[in-house]
Amino acid sequence: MSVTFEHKKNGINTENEMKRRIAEIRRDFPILNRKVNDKPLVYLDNGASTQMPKQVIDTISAYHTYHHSNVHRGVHTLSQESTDLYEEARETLKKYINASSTKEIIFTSGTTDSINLVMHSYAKKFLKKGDKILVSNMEHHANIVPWYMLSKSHDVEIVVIPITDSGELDLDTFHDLLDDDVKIVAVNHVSNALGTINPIEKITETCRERGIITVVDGAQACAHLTVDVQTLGCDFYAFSGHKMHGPTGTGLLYGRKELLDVMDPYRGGGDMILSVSFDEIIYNEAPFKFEAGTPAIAQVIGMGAAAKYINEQDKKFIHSYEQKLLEYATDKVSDVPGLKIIGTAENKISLISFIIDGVHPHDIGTILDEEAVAVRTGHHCAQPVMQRYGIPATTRASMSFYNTFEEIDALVLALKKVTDLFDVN
Amino acid sequence: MSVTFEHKKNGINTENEMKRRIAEIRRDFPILNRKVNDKPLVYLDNGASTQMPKQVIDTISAYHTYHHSNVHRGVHTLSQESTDLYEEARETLKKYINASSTKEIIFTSGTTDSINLVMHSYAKKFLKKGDKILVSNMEHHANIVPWYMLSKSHDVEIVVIPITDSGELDLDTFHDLLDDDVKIVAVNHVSNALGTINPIEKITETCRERGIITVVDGAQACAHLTVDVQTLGCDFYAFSGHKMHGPTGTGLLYGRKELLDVMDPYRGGGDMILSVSFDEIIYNEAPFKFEAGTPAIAQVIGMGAAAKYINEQDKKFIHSYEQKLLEYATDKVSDVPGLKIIGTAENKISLISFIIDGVHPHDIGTILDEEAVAVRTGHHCAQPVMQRYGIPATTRASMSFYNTFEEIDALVLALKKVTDLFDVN
Amino acid sequence: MMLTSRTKNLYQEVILDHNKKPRNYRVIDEPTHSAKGHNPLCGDRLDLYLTVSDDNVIQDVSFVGDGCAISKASASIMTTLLIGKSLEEAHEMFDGFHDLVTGKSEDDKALNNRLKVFAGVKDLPARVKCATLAWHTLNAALENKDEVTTE
Amino acid sequence: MMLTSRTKNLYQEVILDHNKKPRNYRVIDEPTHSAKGHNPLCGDRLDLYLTVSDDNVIQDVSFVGDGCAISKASASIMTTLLIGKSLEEAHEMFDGFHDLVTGKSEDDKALNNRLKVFAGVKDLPARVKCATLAWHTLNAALENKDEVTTE
Ligand SMILES: Cc1ncc(COP(=O)(O)O)c(C=O)c1O
Ligand SMILES: Cc1ncc(COP(=O)(O)O)c(C=O)c1O
Repeated sequence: MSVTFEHKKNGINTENEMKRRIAEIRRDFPILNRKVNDKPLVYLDNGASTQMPKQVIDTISAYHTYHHSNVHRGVHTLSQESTDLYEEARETLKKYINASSTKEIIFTSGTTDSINLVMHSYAKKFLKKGDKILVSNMEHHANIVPWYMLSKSHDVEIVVIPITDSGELDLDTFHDLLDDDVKIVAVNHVSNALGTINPIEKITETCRERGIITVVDGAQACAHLTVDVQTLGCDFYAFSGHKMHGPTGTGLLYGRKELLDVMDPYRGGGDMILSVSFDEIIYNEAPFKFEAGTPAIAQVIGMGAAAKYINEQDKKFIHSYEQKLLEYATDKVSDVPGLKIIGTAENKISLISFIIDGVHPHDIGTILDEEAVAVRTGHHCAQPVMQRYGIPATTRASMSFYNTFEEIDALVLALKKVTDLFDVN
Repeated sequence: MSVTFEHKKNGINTENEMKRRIAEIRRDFPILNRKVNDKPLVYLDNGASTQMPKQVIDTISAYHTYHHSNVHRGVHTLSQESTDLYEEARETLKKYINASSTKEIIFTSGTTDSINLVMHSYAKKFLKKGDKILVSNMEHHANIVPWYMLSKSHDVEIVVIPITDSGELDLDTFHDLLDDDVKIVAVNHVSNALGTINPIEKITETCRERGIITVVDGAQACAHLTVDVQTLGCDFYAFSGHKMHGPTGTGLLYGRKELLDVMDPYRGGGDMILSVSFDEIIYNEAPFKFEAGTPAIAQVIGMGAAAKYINEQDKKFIHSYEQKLLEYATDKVSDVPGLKIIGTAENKISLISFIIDGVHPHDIGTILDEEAVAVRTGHHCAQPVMQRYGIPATTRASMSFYNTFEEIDALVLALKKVTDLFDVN
Repeated sequence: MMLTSRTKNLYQEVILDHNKKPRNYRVIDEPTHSAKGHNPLCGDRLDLYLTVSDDNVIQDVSFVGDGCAISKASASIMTTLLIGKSLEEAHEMFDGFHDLVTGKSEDDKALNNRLKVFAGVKDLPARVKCATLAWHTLNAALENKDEVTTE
Repeated sequence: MMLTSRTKNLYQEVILDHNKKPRNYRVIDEPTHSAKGHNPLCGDRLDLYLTVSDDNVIQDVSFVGDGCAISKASASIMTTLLIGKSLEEAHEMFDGFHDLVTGKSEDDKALNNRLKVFAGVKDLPARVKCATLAWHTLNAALENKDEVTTE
């Protein structure tokens, strides 16, 4: 193994110290003890869902065991505790992304739900026939299909921001595409299919000057980058609990308060109203007007616990560690015969998408699974990326701070078994 | 205590045997050991959220600890296990409500989300200006606000089915209201504010003859009645996990397949598509086309575990036990000075809504909480019910099969403290 | 019958009395200021009316509405204290009251004794909104806002 | 290099060979039947072409498309077996094959040996769809359906 260490500032100046820290982190994640086919699990599918530390699992169990009750309208102790825990999570998440107010933090069921909320509650109200929405060629379906639905129902046009061969946004063309009809620019902070980290600040700056609304899909950024929505300068930012070491069933939409105030809710029900009669219904304020019905109480509390867990880590250390994993993996997989990395942007999270000559990703996935190496294969819900590169699918290894160099070695060894079997050279 | 026992058929012919069974059930619910203000918790807020047995809590923890992974598109072991567990839950829930196919079982984030789905995906497509939606006067806001939103956006009319003084649907007027413009009838199976069990079969029969679509809100029925959607004969049936001893963050919409097939999804994203390009998107079939994005995997699995738990109980026993609790409580609270029950329908679940002369429910709630008795006070997200009875709010004690006669006694004792303090006589 | 000490602290005699016989419970026909207060938690509503003289002295104040004992007593006691006070004094009173019910000040000597009966509220955070509804509505009325909600 | 026995069972020589050199991998210009198969799990697509004579005998069959080794080999082997067979025989073959890959029958004597190389699929339920895609597409083509998906 060849890794260089420049962490003197952090006091992490030996490989052993780094390994000790990671070993300690790994102890928090019970699933990492799992065996698959009698071999220790090598979980490299963090792009799909990240694993939960026991702090999160236990927070949820404790809530279920001691506090469970419906929120917001109860005067009894359990209900007050639940409400406090739920609203505390909102405060934690507000800080996690540095929003200026908890009124800008809307809990949803996930990134997909968040983006659909923007589509239904903002775009349907404010866009009109002939308007344009710019969407990049590297978006996840969650940031395409809602706009497609809108284009059908409201006759707006979707315009694609192209990407370069290395998998970066083509910013020149982006600028050329901007005209007075463009009302929304929807891009991901990080691409789940390529790993590219996009220059969001540059994009929002341009858009702000032109009064264009920016919708940023942060699903792949929320665990790996320090997200500061005020610095990013976006209007909306969406992500999911299960992508940041929290549970499924919950997500978040950040929206600038001025926008949230003028948007209409897209789901009606309890808790989002001030008063209801059959003649008139008065909606509550943001964020409540967008959280109709009983929210995902336990899950939101779990997501708060996840944000807290991440905040308690030495972020500088884990981010640079993830980058080391990326460097190491990029280097090692290049030894695998016939392997080509798809997505070679300069700024990437710790994620490698690749193809191997003559071997379909689905076969790679099956054989890797036999070796207990969990990767994702397929189009990663980003078919336009596949179309861009003229391939049906890739294999994707996506790392988290609990992964190790040894696990990368296990990946590479398993890949060599694939190329051996399929006689690739 | 005076309870009569007619359970010879079930072999439960002694009070002791009944108590033994309930004590055994109570051991499954860890939260029932909680103390509030140093007194044992008396949880009578099951209408808001039911508690989870350890079987459900543990299922969720086990999923988090051993299997957590994203579903549907993964070839690795964890992802296959998650998918299997998730789809097994769909099968369990299908059986729980006796749907004819798992294709009719859509997982949502709750009852509210389910009804909004019907509004967005069915009603927006098939209703036109001038059409009418019949909604009863005893609906929860979840079954009012979505229709109100539709009435504003699509110019359809909401017509109210009145209720009688005892809190039953006025079926004669209902029949009179039916004309050719009525396209949807939306009613709850059980009222959360009154406890009334509505005669759904009669309603759906009439509607079916006239080609009117029926949307049944089953939130309060799903834990207390045996729900058989085929016998009920409704077109849509909605309920929530947290109302049937499962977790928050998940719910279900049953829809007849013929209807689901012609409906358009209202949320777009991953997993609900067959293929995506910027020119054309092809949606998947039901139920998947309605489940955009990463679903609430852990929560759905938890909801499945809850359905299994309920199925494993002696349903005849728990249902009749709940009725005994209702009789007992109805009898006992009538001793409380100035107390009046709101909702005295012949068929009720084990739920009592009441007011006390000169004492506001909010004060009742606070004082009861001091005595560790958890009840809900307020309008119960059913303001039209409050308007119907000319009251601002009620206090509601809602029972589950784990409640005891002693807990009812504790409720009554606490209520007497209230009336003493407020000098009601 | 045994009541918990918190219950006894919260529901003092004075509060129960004002709840039962609210003072200044009437509509002022031509008020100089008025506002509607609303607490969505309990569905409570309160209409407040004021007559303020040109030199900013409260000549008359009244309320009608539905509410729990805490909010009703608070409104009632507030009206009895405000008549004859300047707007500035009213604001000061609110500040002192607010600090009391949110537990920010333990023993504010300057605070009117009749307001101190609400000290028990600080142990029940969920009831702070009930105790302050009338006062928030007062603020809204003086700022010429029509409506205010506490949530 | 050590492979697990499941991997070895699944990726038999014959399968790897057909994957690399798929037989009848071409378009039939004027087919009597054709259909597109689609497995959304892996995004695979397969176009199947058939020429069936009036007396229901398969004269020619071919495919093109992208897919994993299992689906490609399955399509390739299928085409080699179908030429000259009656539709009835084709259906029987599918039934036997389906039972094999879903683990319903352990050792079907009647089943063509070339199909038996897919026995390993039954240990990997996620791959059943890959193995059967070509066959489902065949069914669709014969029933004059344009498109079929396996999900
Ligand atoms: C009758 C009824 N309908 C709908 C709902 C809404 O359910 P949820 O908040 O889980 O969406 C409730 C729960 O409060 C209810 O009691
Ligand atoms: C970039 C990106 N956007 C959106 C999503 C959708 O997130 P979810 O499925 O949690 O709604 C994902 C996750 O797959 C993603 O990677």
